[in-house]
Amino acid sequence: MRYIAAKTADEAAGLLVDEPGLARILAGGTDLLVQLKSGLVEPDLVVDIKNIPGIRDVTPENGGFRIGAAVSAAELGEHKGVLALWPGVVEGVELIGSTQVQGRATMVGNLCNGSPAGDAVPGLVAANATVRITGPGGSRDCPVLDIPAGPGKTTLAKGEIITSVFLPARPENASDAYLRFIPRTEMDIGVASAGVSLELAADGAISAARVALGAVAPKVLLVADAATAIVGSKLEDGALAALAKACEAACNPIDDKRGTIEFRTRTAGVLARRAALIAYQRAGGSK
Amino acid sequence: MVKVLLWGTLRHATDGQAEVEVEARNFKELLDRLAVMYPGLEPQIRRGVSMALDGRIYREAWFTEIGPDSEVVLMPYMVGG
Amino acid sequence: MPLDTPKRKFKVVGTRPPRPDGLDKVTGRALYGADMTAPGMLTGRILRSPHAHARIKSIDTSAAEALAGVRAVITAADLPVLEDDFIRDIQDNCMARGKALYDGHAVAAVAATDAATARKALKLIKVDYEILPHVTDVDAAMKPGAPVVQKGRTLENVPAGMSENVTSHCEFGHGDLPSGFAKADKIIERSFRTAATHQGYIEPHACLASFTSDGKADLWCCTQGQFFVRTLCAQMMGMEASQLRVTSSEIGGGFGGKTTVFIEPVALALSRKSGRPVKIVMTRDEVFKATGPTVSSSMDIRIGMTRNGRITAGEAHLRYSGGAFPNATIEMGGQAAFAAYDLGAVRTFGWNILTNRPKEAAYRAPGAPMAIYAVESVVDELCQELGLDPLKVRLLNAARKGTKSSYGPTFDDIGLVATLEAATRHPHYTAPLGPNQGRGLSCGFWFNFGGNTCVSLNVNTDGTVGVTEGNPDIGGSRASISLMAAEELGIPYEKVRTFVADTASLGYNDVTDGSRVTFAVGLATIKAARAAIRNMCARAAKIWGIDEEAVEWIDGAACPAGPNAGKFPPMTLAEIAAVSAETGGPIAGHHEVNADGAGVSFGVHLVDVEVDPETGATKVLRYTVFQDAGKAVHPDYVEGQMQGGAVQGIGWALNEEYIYGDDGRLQNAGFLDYRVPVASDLPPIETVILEIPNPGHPYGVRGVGETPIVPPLAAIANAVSRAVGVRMTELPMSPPRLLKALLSKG
Amino acid sequence: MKSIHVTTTVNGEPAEFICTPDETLLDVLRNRLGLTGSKEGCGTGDCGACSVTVNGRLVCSCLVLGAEAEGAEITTIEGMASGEALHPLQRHFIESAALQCGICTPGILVAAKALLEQNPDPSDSEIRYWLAGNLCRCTGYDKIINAVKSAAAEMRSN
Repeated sequence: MRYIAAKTADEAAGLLVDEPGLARILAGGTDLLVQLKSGLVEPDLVVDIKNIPGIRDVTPENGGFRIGAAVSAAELGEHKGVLALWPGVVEGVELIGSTQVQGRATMVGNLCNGSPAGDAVPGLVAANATVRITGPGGSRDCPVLDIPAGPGKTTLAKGEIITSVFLPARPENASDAYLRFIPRTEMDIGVASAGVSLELAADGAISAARVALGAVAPKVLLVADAATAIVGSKLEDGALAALAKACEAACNPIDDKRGTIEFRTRTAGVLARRAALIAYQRAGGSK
Repeated sequence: MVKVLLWGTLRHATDGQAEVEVEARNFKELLDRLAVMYPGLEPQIRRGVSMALDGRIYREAWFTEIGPDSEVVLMPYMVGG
Repeated sequence: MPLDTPKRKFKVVGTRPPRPDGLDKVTGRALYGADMTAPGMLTGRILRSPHAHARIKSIDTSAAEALAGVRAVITAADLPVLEDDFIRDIQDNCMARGKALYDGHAVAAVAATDAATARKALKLIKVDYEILPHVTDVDAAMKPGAPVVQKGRTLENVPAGMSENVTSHCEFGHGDLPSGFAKADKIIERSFRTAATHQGYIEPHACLASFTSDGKADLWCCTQGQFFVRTLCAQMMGMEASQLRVTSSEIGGGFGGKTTVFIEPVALALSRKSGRPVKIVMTRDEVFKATGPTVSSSMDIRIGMTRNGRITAGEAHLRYSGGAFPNATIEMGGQAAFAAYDLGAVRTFGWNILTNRPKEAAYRAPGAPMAIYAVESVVDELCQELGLDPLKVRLLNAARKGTKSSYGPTFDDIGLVATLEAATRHPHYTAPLGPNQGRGLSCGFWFNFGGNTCVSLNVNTDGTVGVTEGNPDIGGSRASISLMAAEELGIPYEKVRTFVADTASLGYNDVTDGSRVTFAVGLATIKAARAAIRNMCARAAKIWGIDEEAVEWIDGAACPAGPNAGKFPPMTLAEIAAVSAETGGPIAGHHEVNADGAGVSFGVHLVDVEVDPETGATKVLRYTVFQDAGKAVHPDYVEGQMQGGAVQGIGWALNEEYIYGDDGRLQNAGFLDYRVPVASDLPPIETVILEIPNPGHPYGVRGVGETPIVPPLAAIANAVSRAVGVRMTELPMSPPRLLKALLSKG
Repeated sequence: MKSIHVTTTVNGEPAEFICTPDETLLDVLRNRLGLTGSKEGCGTGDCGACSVTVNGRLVCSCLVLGAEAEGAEITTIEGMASGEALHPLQRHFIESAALQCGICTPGILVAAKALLEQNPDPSDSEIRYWLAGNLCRCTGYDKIINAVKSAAAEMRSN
């Protein structure tokens, strides 16, 4: 195995393209080093992207924020601007691992690890965030939703690296929230999760919504029916029940050591309901 | 004579008796006599038995004296964590 | 005071001084198993079976041996075939012979110049397996026709016609069950299951072995018992015990799991073959796969009660599996199940069953927590059904002095009633509960043991004292032993330092188990101090020119005993020590004993929980532990045992379990999915220490380490069951399991 | 595997080492620099026994490559006391009996120090969540939380 700290994104992309063997990108390393330890992957090349200029910066852009791919969860959590604009995204990222893991783990790493249970991803999908990708063919932007391709897989081509995430501007009276279920209070992989982003009209009714679910299908789901269930409502009991039902209907989980199909399905609906209420309150809605 | 209380599993070796009488002044004599009187007990004695004497558990201690009025209970040899 | 009088008033025992190993442990200087190195050291690694059950047809190590940097490769063929079942099982668990009996069972090992080479070498070992059908569930393994894990291991006490996996049967109790049940107004019969759990010590097993060409060896390792390690390893190496010195490092947790060997014989064999020191450190994955979890269980309980709460009869059928090798844990479960109760009719029937899982190692009060969980759950349900206060019912039926115990002997002074009364008086018991909340309680019990113990106490010429003992310190025992030496000698705690000896420096000591160390090593320390005191009194008598009998020891000094002995100012320990060369040579005391009279221990735990009715998540809101310590020598570390044990029990009740796939492989061999409690899962654990002196110890000390893991399982299960209105009968009560029960309730 | 030469700062002092690309910072600290105070409990970031800070940020050293230490400032448990003088957390851990076997203690102390540097007056709950990545199997955490609180109180009053 070779270790190279790339100085530019283009250099990193070039190294990845040219590597005939197995190559891995190292940002926070909190997934990669676990895989190395277990012998699950034995890469020939590891490209550290943390020294690329700007890749650890958070920059305001068009009323939103561009967040470098190597910004750690702890650094993101300390950024007051992002926290105020997208609290649900930040709370998802802040749920990844322990305080120690927070010091290293990144949103983009969580996304590229390809786990359907990644805590950063549902919030990003609900936020309709995009990523910027540098690769052999130049630079392109892509919605977060389109990056995961199934457990452990992404749609990124060989040599492509994500350099940043863009969280867009949002109107007044809008907010988001993220909840996950784990057996303990910390240190677990989500058994089911939900990210909800809402915009409210002047009368307090929901004018737009995005509902994303994690750990209940091979990839994070964006559940259009769940959004439909609550648009136009003020989260009355009926709307919440319809939201939960739509979420349950969208679930396609597995039985495994962390949870059963039945448990994941039910819990996803419960979490979506609870997350919607939190987002609604954050957006200024009152019940 | 000393009355010795046996645990249930051992009764198959004593014709179903829960309590047997043995001539013994100490733990060693007691075990030796039991093995002679009830050969079916021998495998368990070999694997290990403890003795509770008037409520106090002895895991070994052959020469612990047994009085004629003592309460003697055989127990399996035990270990802790 | 005569030297054999029980002591009940103390000057230093019962205080809370800093522990002697504290500084090294807060600065990172303390040396644990993996911290030892030796010049020329090789790295050892172990190849493990990926199959739950497979015949090993052949092992080809030639490619590994040919790899540059590899200095030795061993398999079971490099170890002797042992006669004795007990030791052969331990050896076979360290290195499979003929068959791999569980996922993770060691099949070969290498020693190489570095870890990367060792890892590479493992991949070059070719093992030809014939995969066999496996069984990992205790009930499935008991069925006729189940895959047989090991043949020919059934004891004479098992009735004919059962599955060969059933290796032993036991029965305990007294009285007539049918007439007992006939007296009951209410009888409840229920079945329970508990999963295997791991001790979960944070330090993986580690050792460093160094064999020299003249057949001598040194072994450094993290263990609960260096002498037992020597006994086992010497036999497995075919060497005399005197030629093997075992030194225990600081130990990063054990809880029973480090009372045996796993990697030590392997490292010794590799060192002998390579001629170089060999270090083996387990990965966490190996710790879960190949070291001892506790038994898993399946149990049927039947208890009858009168409408005013008197238990009339209790019956338990316990089926335990401690993995692929026979063990006797079932016997302790069978004896402990009803120990808290004064019963006229009680019977427990136990079965041990082999499964394709790792060999059980002791875990804190082995065998007791699961049996008592099941019994205490049924008692709680009877209280609910009959509308009775669960504490009052425990008090009404509590074992006390003079009670014929459920396992035979009559109890002497015990503290169960005192702990129950303390719980009754505690504000926790009557605090209000909110919605979805429940309160549970449970009694707990452990036998406690004494055992083989040696202590050597040396009075230094500067007036300080060194105590050498043979039990690794897993919970602060050096502090409590120093306290007892200081108490007896009448000198300040700071003047005493306690050391843990290697196997060459003392006679045999049993392992640190059975909550024995503060009791047995304390007892031997007190006796050793008394021997030193006799010696010091004799020196003072000589100096004063009076009879030895005319000198007594008061507050750290020799004094003339009474006015007739003569008028001399007291001569302190330091003064006597300073002239020891002139008065007859060095002063020391020692004591060797196989200690008995440990004194059983009881505790009561009280817990409040809240269950999220939509997700089945349980939050522990409040937790109080009441326990009889006999005499709390260092109360901080008594509380520490009570708190730590309670939290291990909380983990066992709620989330910890060995999860097997259909392929018989362990699916959660890591701290990510083997979920031990983290700090944020827990409330403060309040402790109430009771002190009912143990008549078997000069200071009244009882072991305290194991009892606290016994009550939490039932206490939490009872609290959860009351919170959700469904009786939970399977551990852990993980959220999916609990939600399923909630949904089935409707 | 070609070795890498790394120049770094450990506990305020310049340090250099050679490591292979796949060695973790924990391996390097323990095996190359002789700093065995950081412990390996799991190697997967699940136990926190190997906690150190890298450029002031609390991390698991088992999840950092040694090569990443180039130019970084690393502090370990060995750098916590100032000469003879223990850090208040170290003192309170001894006084409050906040350790039993002690294997998790170095990691917990490093983590608790990082907490108090950013939050001098944490609540019980904040301490418990901050330390959730540091497993302790002996104590039940109770005395650890108390020791952190009493050390924080002493540090605030100075």
